[in-house]
Amino acid sequence: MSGFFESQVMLEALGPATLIAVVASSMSVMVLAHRLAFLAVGVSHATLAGLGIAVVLALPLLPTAAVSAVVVALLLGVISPQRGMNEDAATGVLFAGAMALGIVLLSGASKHEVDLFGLLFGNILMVSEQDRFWLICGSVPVLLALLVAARPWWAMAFDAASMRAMGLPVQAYRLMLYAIVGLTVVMCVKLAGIVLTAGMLVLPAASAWLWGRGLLSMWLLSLALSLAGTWLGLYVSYLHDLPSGATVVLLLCAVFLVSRSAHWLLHHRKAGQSH
Amino acid sequence: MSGFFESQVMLEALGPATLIAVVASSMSVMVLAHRLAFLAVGVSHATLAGLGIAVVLALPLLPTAAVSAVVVALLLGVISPQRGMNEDAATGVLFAGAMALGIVLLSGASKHEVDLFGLLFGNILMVSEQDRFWLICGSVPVLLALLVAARPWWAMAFDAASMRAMGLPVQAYRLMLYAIVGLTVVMCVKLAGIVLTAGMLVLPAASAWLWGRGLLSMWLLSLALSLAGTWLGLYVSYLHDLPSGATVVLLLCAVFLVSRSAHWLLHHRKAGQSH
Amino acid sequence: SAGGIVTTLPPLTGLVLLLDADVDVHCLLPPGADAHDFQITPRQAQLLKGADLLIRSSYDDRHWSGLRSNKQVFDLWPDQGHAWLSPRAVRDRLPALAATLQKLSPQRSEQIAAALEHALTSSKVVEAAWIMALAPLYESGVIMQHNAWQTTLREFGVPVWGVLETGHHGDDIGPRQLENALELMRKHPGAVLWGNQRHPDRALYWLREHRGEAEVKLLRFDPLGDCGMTWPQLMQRNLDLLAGHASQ
Amino acid sequence: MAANPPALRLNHVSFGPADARILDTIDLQLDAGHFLGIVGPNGAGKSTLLHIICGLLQASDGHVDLFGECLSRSSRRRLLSQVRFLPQRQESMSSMPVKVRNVVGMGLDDYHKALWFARRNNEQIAHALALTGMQKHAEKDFRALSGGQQQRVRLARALVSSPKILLLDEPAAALDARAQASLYELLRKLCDDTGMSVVMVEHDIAAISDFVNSVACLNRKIHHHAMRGETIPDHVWRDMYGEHMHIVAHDAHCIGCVHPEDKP
Amino acid sequence: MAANPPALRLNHVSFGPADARILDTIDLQLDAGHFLGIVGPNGAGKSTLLHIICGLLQASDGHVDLFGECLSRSSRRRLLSQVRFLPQRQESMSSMPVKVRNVVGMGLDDYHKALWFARRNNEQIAHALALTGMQKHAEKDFRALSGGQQQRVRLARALVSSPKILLLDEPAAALDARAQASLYELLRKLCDDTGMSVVMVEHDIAAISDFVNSVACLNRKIHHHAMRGETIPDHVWRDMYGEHMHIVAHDAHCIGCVHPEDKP
Ligand SMILES: Nc1ncnc2c1ncn2[C@@H]1O[C@H](COP(=O)(O)OP(=O)(O)OP(=O)(O)O)[C@@H](O)[C@H]1O
Ligand SMILES: Nc1ncnc2c1ncn2[C@@H]1O[C@H](COP(=O)(O)OP(=O)(O)OP(=O)(O)O)[C@@H](O)[C@H]1O
Ligand SMILES: [Mg+2]
Ligand SMILES: [Mg+2]
Ligand SMILES: [Zn+2]
Repeated sequence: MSGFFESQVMLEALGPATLIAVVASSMSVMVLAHRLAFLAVGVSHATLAGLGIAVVLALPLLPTAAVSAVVVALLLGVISPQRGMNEDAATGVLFAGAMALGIVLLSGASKHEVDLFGLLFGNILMVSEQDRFWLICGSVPVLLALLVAARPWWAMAFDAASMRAMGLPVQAYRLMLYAIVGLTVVMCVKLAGIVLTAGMLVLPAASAWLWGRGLLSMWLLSLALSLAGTWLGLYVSYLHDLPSGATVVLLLCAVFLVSRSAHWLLHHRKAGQSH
Repeated sequence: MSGFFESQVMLEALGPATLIAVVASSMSVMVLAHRLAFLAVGVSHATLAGLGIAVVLALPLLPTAAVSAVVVALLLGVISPQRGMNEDAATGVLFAGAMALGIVLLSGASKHEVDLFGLLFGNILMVSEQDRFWLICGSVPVLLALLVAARPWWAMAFDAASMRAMGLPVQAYRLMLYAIVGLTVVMCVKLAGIVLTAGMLVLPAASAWLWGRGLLSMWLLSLALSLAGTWLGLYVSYLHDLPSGATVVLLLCAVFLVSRSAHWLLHHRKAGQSH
Repeated sequence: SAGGIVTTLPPLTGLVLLLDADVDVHCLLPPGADAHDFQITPRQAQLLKGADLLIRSSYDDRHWSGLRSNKQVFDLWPDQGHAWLSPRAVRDRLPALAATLQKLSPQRSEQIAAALEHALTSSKVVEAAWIMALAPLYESGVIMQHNAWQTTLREFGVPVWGVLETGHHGDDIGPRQLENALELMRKHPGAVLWGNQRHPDRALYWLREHRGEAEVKLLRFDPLGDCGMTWPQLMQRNLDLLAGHASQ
Repeated sequence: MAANPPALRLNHVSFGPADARILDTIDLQLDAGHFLGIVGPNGAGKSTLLHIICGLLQASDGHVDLFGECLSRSSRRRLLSQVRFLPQRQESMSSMPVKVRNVVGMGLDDYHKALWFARRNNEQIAHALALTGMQKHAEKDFRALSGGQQQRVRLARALVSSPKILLLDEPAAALDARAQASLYELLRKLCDDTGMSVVMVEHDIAAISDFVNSVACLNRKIHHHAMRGETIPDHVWRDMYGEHMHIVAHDAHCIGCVHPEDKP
Repeated sequence: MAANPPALRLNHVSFGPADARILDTIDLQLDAGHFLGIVGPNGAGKSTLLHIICGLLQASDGHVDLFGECLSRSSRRRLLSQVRFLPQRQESMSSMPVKVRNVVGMGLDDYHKALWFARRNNEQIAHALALTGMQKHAEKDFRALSGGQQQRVRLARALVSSPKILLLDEPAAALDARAQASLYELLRKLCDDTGMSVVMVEHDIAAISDFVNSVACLNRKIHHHAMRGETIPDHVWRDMYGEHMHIVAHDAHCIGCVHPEDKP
């Protein structure tokens, strides 16, 4: 393995990357079922606005960004079910607003202390002890929420109106889902950066989508594919000395493509036989 | 007007900004109707991948980015109607893939000539003669396509299956729409940057959405609101010396909020009266 | 890995090489890359982890996250940006750097001490060359987009009429700033537009496009150089750039 | 609370702005085991009424009692867990991969509990599928079913938890002739055997009249409430589908449009 | 080309994999002015058949002729402009603001032309709305209509351009009793007066038998094609809804499941 397992750097990165992969792939099933890919992108970009606010008001940077991401996600949960506005447009509006606000706020401030590119592109290789701690703190509620609400979330994605008619607190579940997605996004941003977060939150379930037959099989499959992609990505990034976050996402893309083509081939062969 | 109309900088920016506002707001109606806000965001980010490819293969930067944006848009048009993949997820996958590819490619290359920040944040104030030329070249096909295909696009957004059953080439119209959105995105990116493009392509129609009663009224209204927002934004940016692109988008956000609240008030008052 | 010295930016490597040509020194920022969108790769992270000494200039690289986990860190300029471009600042910090290097490799202590002497004199030579080369600019002054060279030029007494980017680079420059720059350029018709090669000097190009009748020169320098270039070489390269443009 | 409160009671329920009511002071009572059919022209407010009963819409006036208790924010969850609703059309066809078995399972009360609570209710699910004749499709992907088959699966989902009140909005719309008849029979049987109450919106009064206990003629208000066997007077039909149509057909905000009640 | 080719002709049309046909060698011919009803159990392939006729699905075998010409990629646009299709359900409820009038206008051939070509066809639109009794709602927002009202508007859209072939998939599903009857009457009248041909899928054979020219009993293949007045033999019903249901109900890929045709 050309020294991969001797490399202390990679071994240290393995833990957080695996944790992120587990959390993100678990949530990715919900993200795909509820069509929240754009929400994830919007929320990840909204951390920029949070950063701007933090700089202007001299608040601590990362907590403010995290809180702002969750707040933006909740805001979308509140406004999007309203009549006359589809979620896509609502997310676009918030996305644009948050970015513009972030840029205007940051333009007025001295930005020497802001790790803008660290935020944009993330860095999975330099995780501090503190990051590790926050990561674990973040994944506990996410995984807990998944255990508690995975089935209602799944059922809601299928047919929310019927669930509401059954007396279930659909809106509360939805807000919880959005907040948890926001939290997951913050964790991913810490490691993969704003621009790669969407990949971690979409690709695993997208690869599993065609093969899954239900919630559990989908979940397990996307977990497995995500872990495979992440570990392989780290390895390739070590082998060819490429930026790790982007390589992991590229490998997840490759997994997605392989899964799609395999399905297509199988489907095609079957259809071909029948003629 | 505190020198706004004496300022050479602002007067020069007025023309391109107005052109962009016209083109973007016209397309924004279609973007909202077809739920392409995420596509616009995805395509704008995909220019980064185009840039990466251009740098690695030593191609001219901007044309490659433009072509790659249109290609990505078309790719989404081809893959998204397929079974088992909703558009949101498909866009998320392409978004993630493009970003990861762009970053990996750019990381290995010498980036002397890549204006990454210009691409990310744009600058509406510093438009060269050449930019101006390309802008006009870009808006002609967009406006022409709108004149030709606005009604089929609108009808498709409402009910594509029936249109296909009428024998209309729905898929061709869809690809055309995606390509034109891609082109509009490239134009917006040139002036407003990747991160603000979504605002120009979503906010005008989102503001007009609740008031419109059909294609034409929606179109005219979003045109008017977009022009108002753009001009006011330029003025405010001059007044307070703020980054112009972001200020314009912020003003468009303000227009959106005002429009929403006005609608809500009117609606609420009406509902209130009736009790 | 085998230890050695890791620097964040190429000019810091140049300073180390000036004092100790035999030392094992690696630079994190790859040649040609922009310090602002630096992303560490696995091998670099490994180098950093195993390094005996990290040399940085935290005013310029403080936004690089995760640089803390090292055995020893020597921070050359915690409160001055692009300070290696100023011969005076270099002269001020070279002895401390030499002391650190001596501690790291005591066996070469004497060589380093000798090199320090030599370096200090060569910095004076460089300074003199710059004063000569900058002579035509004392009248006309400069307008720059990024503030890399601001301190240095001020030290040499070259008037800096305007710096377009106040903070970090990548600012979406506000309209007034741009307008002021336009006015400055008209007020100081001979002013040189002072740019950087690894920096999108878009505002400068725009200014040049709006020069009107006036004769305006746009010069682009290289404040970072490449890894392996010693500090005098870096300064000479920029002198060449200045001379090359001047002779055009 | 009375010893035997009615399963459902609507008290002066109105909906819509006061000058253009979609529903106007509806009073209705349903005992356990009662099978109520609702007929009325398009746009009469039938779907709206069902939405109000199951709390998807909030009545502008009046209130809904379920099992003798007022339906409110706090009682909502408890009361509605006994109620199942089959909407006129599914809001958006989701492209999620779900097995038919799991779709039916979503109707169970404890499906929505945390993962470690979930029990297996395979018999219940199989039973519900058998009721609607879909047991053979249990392992299929829901997306691969035809319109009528999907409707039957949704019906099974509504039945799986043996609700006390079942609200059906044109359930037979996509069903074939045979399935329609057996659906009505099934509902009748469940009402008799388990004391379930059913409110069903259906256009074809002839088809349902053999099975229901009563039929309510709704068009903005309840024009008539006929018990089984009773014939509905002609003037009711005229009122509902005839002249009155013009009122319904009017724009709700049109000025100068008089309601028939305002006429002397 | 014959002097008077049939409006529609299906030649050995099959659909689905060879070992699990959804449609099996369907032959069908429809003359101008013919009103064909299709009945069959859920999952019989009725919607699939309509989709094949209007080119939304591609037959696995056989081909479709419209007006004597084969429906192909190149003839598609020309031929289908004379055909209108009303699907079983609208794919996704769009939240776009569209006036009812404009929804109907989308059925016109020249609606989809460039903006500078567009003529005003207000009379045509008003006429189509009047046919389905929705003329009063012309200026309303489509989203504010009830399920049945929306269905009527879509019907008007299908009728507005006076198509030569009309394909209707359970058009009466959401309509009230009165509107159902008048829909069938209207279709009969249009067939007689304008020579339009209609293919309508409907479950309630009793309701349509007075209006149609013929009824086809479909379940994977056409079991019977009865002219008006002719009674459908009992064994056809048994075949369609009875034993045969088990075949349809089977998973298409199940092993060991024999087709009744394979039996001796
Ligand atoms: N998307 C799909 N993928 C796979 N199989 C499908 C799909 N859609 C329908 N089928 C199958 O094709 C068969 C026929 O479906 P179709 O929708 O044509 O039935 P139908 O006659 O219209 O029934 P209904 O009366 O319920 O509308 C069914 O057995 C169904 O399972
Ligand atoms: N979202 C809405 N906004 C405004 N008005 C609405 C909305 N939905 C329904 N309406 C109006 O409320 C009235 C009743 O609608 P409802 O859906 O309850 O009718 P219905 O009796 O179920 O008719 P159908 O038989 O067609 O299903 C209609 O006149 C309709 O125009
Ligand atoms: Mg209804
Ligand atoms: Mg069907
Ligand atoms: Zn800089």
